[in-house]
Parts: sequence; structure tokens; C-alpha cells
Amino acid sequence: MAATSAPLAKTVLRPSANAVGIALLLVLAYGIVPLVGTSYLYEAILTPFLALSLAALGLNLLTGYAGQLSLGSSAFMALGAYAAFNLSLRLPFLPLPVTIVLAGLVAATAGLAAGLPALRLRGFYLAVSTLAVQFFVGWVLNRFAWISNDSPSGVISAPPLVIAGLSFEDARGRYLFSLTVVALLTFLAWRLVTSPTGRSFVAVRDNETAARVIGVKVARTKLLAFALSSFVVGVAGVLWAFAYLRTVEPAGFNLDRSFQILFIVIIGGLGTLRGAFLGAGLIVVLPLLLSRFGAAVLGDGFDSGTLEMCQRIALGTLIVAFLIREPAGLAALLDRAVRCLRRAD
Amino acid sequence: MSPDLAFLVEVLVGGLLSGVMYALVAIGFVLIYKTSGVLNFAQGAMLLFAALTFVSLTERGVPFAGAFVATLGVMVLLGLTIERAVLRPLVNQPPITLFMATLGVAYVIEGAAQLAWGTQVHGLDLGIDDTPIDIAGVFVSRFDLFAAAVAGLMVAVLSLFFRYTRTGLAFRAVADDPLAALNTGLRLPRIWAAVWIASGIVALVAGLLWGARLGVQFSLSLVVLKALPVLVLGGFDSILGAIVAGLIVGAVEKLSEVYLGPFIGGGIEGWIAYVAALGFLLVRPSGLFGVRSVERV
Amino acid sequence: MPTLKIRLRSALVAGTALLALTGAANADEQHFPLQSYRVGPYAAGGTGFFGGFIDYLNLINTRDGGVNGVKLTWSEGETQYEVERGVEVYERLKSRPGIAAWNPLSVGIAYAMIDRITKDKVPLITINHGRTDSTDGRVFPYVFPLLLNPYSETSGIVEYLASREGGLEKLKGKTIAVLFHGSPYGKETIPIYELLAKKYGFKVEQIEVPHPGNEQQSQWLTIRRLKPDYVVLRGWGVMNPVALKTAQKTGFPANRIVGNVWSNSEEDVIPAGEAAKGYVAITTQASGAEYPVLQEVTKTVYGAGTGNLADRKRIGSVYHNLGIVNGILNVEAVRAAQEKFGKRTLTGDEVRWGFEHLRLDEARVAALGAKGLFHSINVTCANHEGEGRVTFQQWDGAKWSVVSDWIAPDWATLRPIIEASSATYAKEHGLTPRDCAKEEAASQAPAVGQ
Amino acid sequence: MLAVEALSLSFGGTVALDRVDLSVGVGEIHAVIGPNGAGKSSLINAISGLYTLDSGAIRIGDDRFTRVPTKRLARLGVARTFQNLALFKGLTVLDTVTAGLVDSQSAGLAAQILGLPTARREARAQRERAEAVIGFLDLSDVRDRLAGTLPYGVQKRVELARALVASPRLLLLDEPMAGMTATEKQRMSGTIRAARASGATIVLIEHDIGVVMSLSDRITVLDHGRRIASGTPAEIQADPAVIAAYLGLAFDEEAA
Repeated sequence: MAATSAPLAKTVLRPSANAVGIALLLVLAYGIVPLVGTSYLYEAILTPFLALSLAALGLNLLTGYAGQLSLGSSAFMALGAYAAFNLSLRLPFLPLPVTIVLAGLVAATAGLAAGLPALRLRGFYLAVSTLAVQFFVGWVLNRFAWISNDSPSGVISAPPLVIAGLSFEDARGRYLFSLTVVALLTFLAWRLVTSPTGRSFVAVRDNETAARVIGVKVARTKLLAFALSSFVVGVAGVLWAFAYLRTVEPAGFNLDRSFQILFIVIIGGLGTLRGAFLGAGLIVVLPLLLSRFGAAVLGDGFDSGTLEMCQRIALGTLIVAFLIREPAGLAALLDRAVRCLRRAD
Repeated sequence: MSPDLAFLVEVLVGGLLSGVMYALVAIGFVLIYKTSGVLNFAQGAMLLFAALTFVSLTERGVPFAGAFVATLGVMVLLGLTIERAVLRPLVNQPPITLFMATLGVAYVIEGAAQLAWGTQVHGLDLGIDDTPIDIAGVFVSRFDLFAAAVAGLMVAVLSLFFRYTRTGLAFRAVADDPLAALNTGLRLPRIWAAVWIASGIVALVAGLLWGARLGVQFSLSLVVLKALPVLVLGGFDSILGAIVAGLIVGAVEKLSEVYLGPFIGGGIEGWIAYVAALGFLLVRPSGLFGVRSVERV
Repeated sequence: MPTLKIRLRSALVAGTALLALTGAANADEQHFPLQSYRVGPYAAGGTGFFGGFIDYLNLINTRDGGVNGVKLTWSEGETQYEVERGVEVYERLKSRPGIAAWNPLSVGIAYAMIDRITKDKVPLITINHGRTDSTDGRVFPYVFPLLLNPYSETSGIVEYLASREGGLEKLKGKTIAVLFHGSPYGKETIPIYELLAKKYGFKVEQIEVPHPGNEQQSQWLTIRRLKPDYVVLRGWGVMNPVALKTAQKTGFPANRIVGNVWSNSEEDVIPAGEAAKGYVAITTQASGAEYPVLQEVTKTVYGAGTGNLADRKRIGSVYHNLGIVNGILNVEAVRAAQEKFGKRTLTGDEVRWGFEHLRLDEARVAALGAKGLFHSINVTCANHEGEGRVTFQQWDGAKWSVVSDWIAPDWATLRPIIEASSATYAKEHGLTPRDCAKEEAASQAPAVGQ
Repeated sequence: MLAVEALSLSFGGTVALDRVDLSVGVGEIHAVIGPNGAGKSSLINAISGLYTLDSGAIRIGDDRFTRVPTKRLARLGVARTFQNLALFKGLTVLDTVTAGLVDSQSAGLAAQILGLPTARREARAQRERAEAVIGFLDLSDVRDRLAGTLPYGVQKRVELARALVASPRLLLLDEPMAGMTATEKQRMSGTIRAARASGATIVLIEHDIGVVMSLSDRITVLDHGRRIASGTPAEIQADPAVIAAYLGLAFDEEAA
């Protein structure tokens, strides 16, 4: 797609400052949160936040970096989740990390197939073809009962999270488990986007013709973006199913979920890694804040239905506002804020 | 006719008539895409909004004609607002950005529609008796025939409009070459506004017909998903393409569900139209009526 | 703070705000956290059901001053019928004191909660829906698919069709088409229809409608070719009115279409207009506002302006009455548990005991003002469904009217399938089924320390 | 080095190029000139395989094509710039120029991500080469800026740097000096000569006749899709057909 979504937001921080920031975040996430967190914090906020961040990170590789719009991300989450479920069910001797990697590979393979139309189609046509993937995967999960182990209701429940005898079954454990997976994949994604391959992604996004002329293998690059993105999104699906909800039904991976992930990417910032986290934070926390706020301020007169409608409107408005005012999303806002602070020093 | 043949004809006719309904939604997309290059995902939400407004007004005792005119007014206002508040500031942005903005707009409209009119499910009776007509053993739906007639009328009005009115001609000029049109002194914003109004009206007509079929409720906005394969097949910029592709998609969908479904499992309608349209596109990248565009560098 | 809203609500309930606000802190309270959905595609069902539930709790508080003096309170969290929002609400509200039971009215949310409520030892009520094998209380001690599970529903529908034909043996040679929603929910009863078809000698054709179901031309043409005697609608949301409309279009009479429990509300037929006239659907609770309990709700609750439904016309609608019945069942379970454990705030586990001893015979149902609203229930340790009877209502274009007796599904045929399924679950999760006889004997002994 | 044989090209009935011949020897700076719409850019685009030919053939080095495979251009030693900038606006100048080396990239994806020694060595070498070209084109000051945010003239130089970094045998430049001041043009001419000195054959589209005359070894003149002349600067200056075409152009431009 010749269309470009947003320039790669440039890091304004010095690398050292960046490193310090990341180290602080990791200390907070690993050192402080587990000491003070409540079950509600882990189960209702942090774990879904991590899973959605990872899904958005995956989509961002494809849409933000390589410029290929996908409206079917949740299909790959579903594939990851169901693949992991089947692997753990049918090959119970596999250690959990192996299961997760294999599940990611299943999603990646499907992503590769879904990426094939990208070699001929662009823009909206491609976006619509990813919708086809969304519906097709939904149908397949529903069609073949063995995928959900012939469960009459089609709902599967996740196996216990145990690695080498170490159990991550309680709320904090599942948070730490998700955190580790997300941190690891984010690191790898960072290596990717700063590598020559990542450069090729952006080249294809910003000017496909010029990219082809200088020798970027455009077809290969697009397929690679689809596969890598789907891998990450697939693993996010595993987290969603195994660490967060612990039961999964195909309906949970519908078009709305795909849009939700896309919105996270747009709001957070296309083509930035931290955008995925900022966007997911907003999408997960905003509804909770709004509903608390609405209940506190307006009390009884403000029923939950009205509130949800307002939230829908607020979310839509945010999308439009970001696209108009700050296409680089929250990530750019954050950069600007940091810059202001530094200037104030 | 042998029973099997009669059945085949019936499936085919049913499919073609469903296709008209898809085309009706698709036309709204085409109008906007043709002039401003935006794939307006909010078309479904506009449809819901129109139908919900209309039905809520009639339920409050407003007569049909009054409700229709009032809703028309609301749709005009809505179209203008979207154009002014969302698309004007985003002019010259890549098409994908505009598309994503319309996703946001869809959310806003859906929320606003239900905030204003509630989440109740409504019935919508256009006063058309829908008992089937029996033609040589083949049942044909009166309502679908009516819908087809409305769709035909709308296409006729639109083409007359484009052919014979000043705005219509300007509209076509913009569709052919926005830059050139700008140079010859046409005022693009005015045309865009006109186009959004037109698509609001199309949304109203489609919303009423679909609303009568499904009931007026949240899932009405999902009909866009039926229109997308039509657009892929017919091209995003051709009204004729939308009609023809609608017919093809409707027929393919029904025929494959009835004749293919038993072999690979039922319920394939959700994706078969997409796959068929994309398959066609891979073979013929310019679509049904599209012209092969030349890449400018 | 969300509690403000609840406080305000209970204030209104008590009639005088000050009194309640000061009094609420000390009195015994039993709390019902509600994962309601008042927006989104299924809002109509949510507003009706949770409205009815809240109305009934309100009635008990206003009329009786609670259950034996124990006030009933509730708090709402909006889920939009989405699983993850349901989980969020669960995590947010689960630490409220004195939680009696959870009532999500959503299969997906219910599934996601099974592990959690079992760990937290609070009952999960899935009236008319939920996981079929949770009927087996030996494996699912905290889950209660009260009145009707999907299998019983299937059997109930077949029994009803038999009664229309003049007996089960008359089903032989008949053809029944089942139009099901293309989702795990829709597919769940496929094997049961196959089983009953074999047992009674009728032919069954099961046809899938892809989600959301806004296009059904091909399915109904297939039906037209099959010429079935009946069509069973196992629908969902917009699929129901579209089915009725398309049936009319293809010349299939509405009075030969029978809807299941998710296809039985006003919202399912009103959009279909004329096409729905004559359509019949199963229900566990009759609709209409003429039952004494509904009269009281109208008078006491709506009369005081504290009714939950925005539109009073919906009093007595299918979902509202389901909510009322759900309220009766929850309240009576609390009452039953109070008999044993004392008239105070009970723990979730104690309320569970109440549900397992929820026995409302026809006389008791009548005493509760619900004669004809629903039939009876008899929940035991092993049977968490409770032998709910079903009835069938016909839509006349404006309202539902009951057109059948109270029909008992063929539980004996279904029980082995349910037990096989729950045994698999127990094995997968390393559970040992409870020994109900032993527990019953133990619970006959006076409770210690009360 | 490059030979275009009887190349014809049309877009939906409009003839863009009509049996055009062009022959460029090794190490030559060959200018293609002509009025607007003469088909100069179309010729370059056809040579780089962006357009499908109606007829004719293109020879690059020893290979002869009826459609040049764009994705093999870099492998063939061909690099180009575009008339309307075709930069990667989301990459920094350094990344953009480094991207010009993508064709010779050998370390695989895993090696890149895991930072294996082969990948690290290669990345260092690429970076050094890119830095050298950036220095050569005087872009060091903007090295870490996003290419899309720079002034037009600088962007032109970035694009040239991206083309030069892979040391191409054949360099196609489509109006590299458009929008530049006289001083900038002077420097650009020097850069182009230096590129030739390092072994590149150059095809150049340029409007500034003065620059063309002083820079080129040979000139081909197009008008309305036909070649009307070809020869050394001196020959071209004396060619009556060229004079006629350019008089017409001057007249057009005054009218416009």
C-alpha cells in the first residue's frame, strides 16, 4: 500500500535516557507491582492490558511499520489460543513455552497465507481481504468440533500455567507470566524494527515503488510482516486465553476485537512500539475510569447504559481526534511532553 | 419445470433479489468513494441512525411522510457534520487514514443513535404485504420486488442527476479528476458536502428497506459487511458495478450455501462472498468495470 | 464511588433516604452483584431481565422489609454481554460483603466464572442457559442452571410437537427442520435432536444460519424444498425476526415454527411484524402482568416510582418475567438457607446450600403470587436444574398467550449424557464428584456453631 | 552500457513514446531533454521496469529485456532517483541511505534479531559506507533527521545518496536539480561528475539547458514521444529540429 499512515516517530530521548526509563518500568512491573497489587488490579486491569498490548504490538508491526492494514487481527488471536489449547491437550508432554511458540507458529503460518493477497491487492482491497480471513477463521473454529475438543458448548478451558513445576496459577502469577512473555516479545520486536528488515518494512510502507527499485524484496517483506505480526498476535491470543480469561469461545474473537486492537494502534501511535502499550492502557483503563467517574459524579441519574453509549462516542471521537490532530498517537504526545519537561530543566 | 430446476431458479431469483439489497448499501459507499476517495465504513452506522430516527418518530405518532422528511433533514445534517468535522480536516491524508477515521465516526454514530433513541428493538412496517407470488411454482417475494424497484428508481434518479444537473456534472468531473476539476474552478468542499448529503439519503432509503427486513436494531449496522464484497467485486467507484456485483454476490452466496453448504458444512455465507470477490480480483485486478490504473511516479 | 449509586438506590427503596443511609451500615444485608448489559446488541434482553430481577428484590425490601429482616442490596456493572467485561465486573464486585449469588444471563460470562466462583465458593445462577453438564451438582457444586438446560429444552420442544400431533408415537415419519445459529450455542443441541429423532422415528434436518443471521434466503428455500412438518428456531438476536420474515416470504406458516428459549421474547417477534403472528415459542415462565406478584410489583415498586424498567409497557414481558422468576428463585434460596443457618447475612457457601434445597411446589409458587407464572422447581444436590417444566406461548401480533400445558422434558433420557459429560470434565480437572447421599445425611444433623 | 531499441509505450490510447532509440556508452553522462510531456520520465520509468512496453526492447549491460524486472534493478547495478521525490519519509537520512544497500544484505532475519556477529559486522560495514556517501553529499548535519521533514533541495540530495550508496553501474537521474539554486546546481553537477569518475554511467533528465550542455557527453532530445535528435552538445545546439521544438516551448511558456 502506497499509503503511509504516519511517519515513524523518532525517538527524542537519548538512548541512555530511554534505557533508564525502560529499566525503571521493569523494576516497577517486576519489583513493586507484585508487592502492592490486588487481585482486581491483576485480573481486571494488568493481565488484559498486557495481552492487548501484545496484540497491538503485533498489529503495529504489520500496519504501523509495514503499512498493510489488517482488520482481522482477532482471527490470529483465536488461532493462537486454539492452537495452544489443542497442543496442550494432545501433546501434554510439551513444556508450556514450547506450546506457546508452536501456537505462535501456527498463527504465523495462517498469517503467511492471509498475506498472499497482499502481493496483488492494496489499500481497501487488502483490508477487505483481511476481513475475509476474520470470517473464515470464525467459521472454521465453529465448523470443526475437534478444535474445541468436542465440547458441546464450544467453550474451552485453559490448562494450568505451570512451567517446570513452577505454578503461575494465581492472579499474580498469571500477571508475571504475561509480563515476561510480553517483555520478551517486545524486546525481540524492538530488535526487529531496528534491523535492516525493519527498515525494509518502513520502506515498503512509505514508498513501495522506490523500495522495489533499490532492491527491497517487496513480496517477501510483506509476507514476512504478515507472518511475524501474526506470530505476535497469536501469542497474545494465548495470553488472552490462558492467562487472562482461562476460558475461550470463538465469539470472543470477533470483528469488534479486531477493531479494538486497531484502535489501540491508532490511538497509541502507528509505527511505534510504545504506542501499543499507551493505546492499550487507554483502551483498558478509560472505560473503567469513565464508569467510576460517571457513577461518582452523576450518581443514580446516570445509568450504565447511558454511560456505555457515552463511552462509545468518546472512543470514536478519540479515534477521529487522534487521526486529525496527532496521527502519531499518544506516543508522540508523550514525546512532546518529555521534550517540554526537558526544556523546562 | 422439474422440481429441481424450479428450485434452482428459486434460489437464483432469491439470490439476485438479496443482491439488490446489498447493492443498495453499496451505492452509498460508491457515492462517497467516487468523489473523495474515502471508503466510508460509517455507512452502516448511518443506515442504523436513519432507520432508528425514522422509526422512533413514527412511534411517537409522526405520520410516515413527516417522519421521512424529518429523518431526511437529520441525515442531511449528519452528512454535513461528518464532512465538515472529520473529512475536511483530514483532506490530503492517505486513504487509509480516512478509512480509519470513518471507523471512529461509525462508533460515534452508533453510540449517539442509541443514546438518543434507546436500545429497544423496533419493528418497521412499510405497509408492503410480503406473501410470496407464485410464478410457475417459483415463489418470489413481493417485498424484495418492491425493494428492487426502489433500488432501480434510486439508480435512475442518481444517473439523471449526474447527467443533467450542474451539481451532478461537477460531481462527475470531480470523480474523473479532482485536480483538474479544482483547476477549472469547481468548489470541491461544496461538492463533497453534496455527496455526503446524497449518501445520507441513500442510507435512509437502504435503512428503511433493511429495517423492514431485519427490524430496526443495533445489528442493522452490520449490513455493511454484506456490502463490502460487492464493492470489491464491482469496484469502489462504479454505481453500475455495485448493482451488477450485488446481483452476482447475492446469487453466488445463495447458490453456494444451498449447493456447496451440504458438502463443506453450512453457514458459509459469512465468507464465501468475500472469497469469491477476492478470487475474481486476483484474476482480474481491475474488478468488473474498473479501468486499470497507471502507477504514477 | 460506585457504592454511592447503590446506596442511593437502596435509599429510594426504603422510602426515606436518611433512614436507610444511616440504618444500612448495621443491618444484615445480602448482596447481589449484577453483571448486567443494558447496551449493545443484546440490550433488550438485559434491560428486561435485570430490570425484573431488581424489581423483585425491590418488592421484597419494600413490602417485607427484606428476607426475614435481611435487606437485599445489589450493584450493577455493565458488560455489554462481553466476556472480558463480565470478568472485570466480577473482579471488581467480588469483594463486596455478603454476596448471595451471581446471575450473569450470559453463557460466555458464566463459563469464564465457573473456575472463579468455585474457588471463591459463591453460587453462579444460570437460569435457562449455561453449561448443560453443570446440571450435575456432584461435579459443579456452585453452578445452577435453574429451570432449564439446553438439553431439556430440546426434549421439551419435541414433547410439545408430539402433543400437537397427538402423542409421541405420532411423530414417526414426520420431518422437523432445526434452524440453528452458527455458533457453539446453536450447535449444542445437534446431537440431542439426532438422539430424539432416532428414538421417536422422526426425521430431523439441521440447518445452520451464519452469524448474525440477517440473510436467510437460502436456508428457507432449503426448508421449502424439504417441506418439513415443523421448523424449530434455535435463534439468537436478529436471526429470529429475519427467520420469521423469510418464512413468510417463502410461504412457510408461522404457526408451524417453534422457537427455543432465546427466540421467545417480544424483541424476537416485534421486528417481524405481521410475519410473526401465530409463531410459537417455548418458555419456562409465562408472560403477562396479570399474576399477583406482577400486580404487586406494579403497585408497590412502580407505584413508588422505583421501577427499573424505563418503559412501563414492558412489565410482564418475557425477559422481565424471567427476571422476576429469577428473583423469586434467588430470594427463596436465601430463605431456605436462612432456615438452616439463621436469619442473618449468609456466606456464599450457605446460600449454595439454600439453592440445593430450593423446593417450590405448586402450592408454594401460588403462595408467592406466581401461580401460572412458572410451574415449580425441585433442586437437589445432584440435580441443579430442578425439574423445571416448560410451556409454549403463541404470539398474536401484540402479546404472547400460553397455548400448552406445563410439559415435563424427558429428563431420564438426558441424564446419562449429562453425567458422561460431567464425568469428562471432572477427569480433565482432577475433581472427585461429591457423594450427595452422604452430604445430605450430614446436613440433616444440626448445624454447628449457629 | 544501456541501449533502448525502438521503444513504444502508450497509456490507454495516448502514445507516450513512439519507437524511441537511445544508446548510452560506458562511463558516459547522457542527458535526455525535451519539452514538458515529451516522454522523458516515461522513458526512465520504462527503463526501470515500472511501465510495460508496447514494443521494443531495453538492453542493460549484456542483458536484453522486453520488460525490465524492477526487483532485479539493483542486482543489475541500476539505481535511480525520481522526478517527484520517492523517499521513505518515516526513516532518518542515515537509515534511508543505508536502505540503498539492501540488495547486498546477506545476514538473515534471525541473525539480525539475535545480533549474531555476521549481522553485526555487516551492519557496521553498511553504516560506514552510508556515512561516507552522506559525507560526500554534505548531509552529515541532517543525518538523524526524518527524511520527510527536510527542505526539498536536501531531500533531492538524500535521494541521490540512496542511489549512489550501492555504487551503481548505471544511474538514472530524473530532474535531480529541480528547484535548486544556481550554487546548488553547481555542486550537484560536481557530484554527478564525481559519480561518473567512480565508475557509473549516467542518464540524466534536466531542464536547465546550460547545465545540460556543460555536463553531458551526449544528449538525446525528445518531443511528443519521438526522438528528434541525438548527439554531442555541439551537434544538438546546431540541430534545426531541436531549435524548432525549443522555440515552440519558449513560446508556450510565455503564453502560460
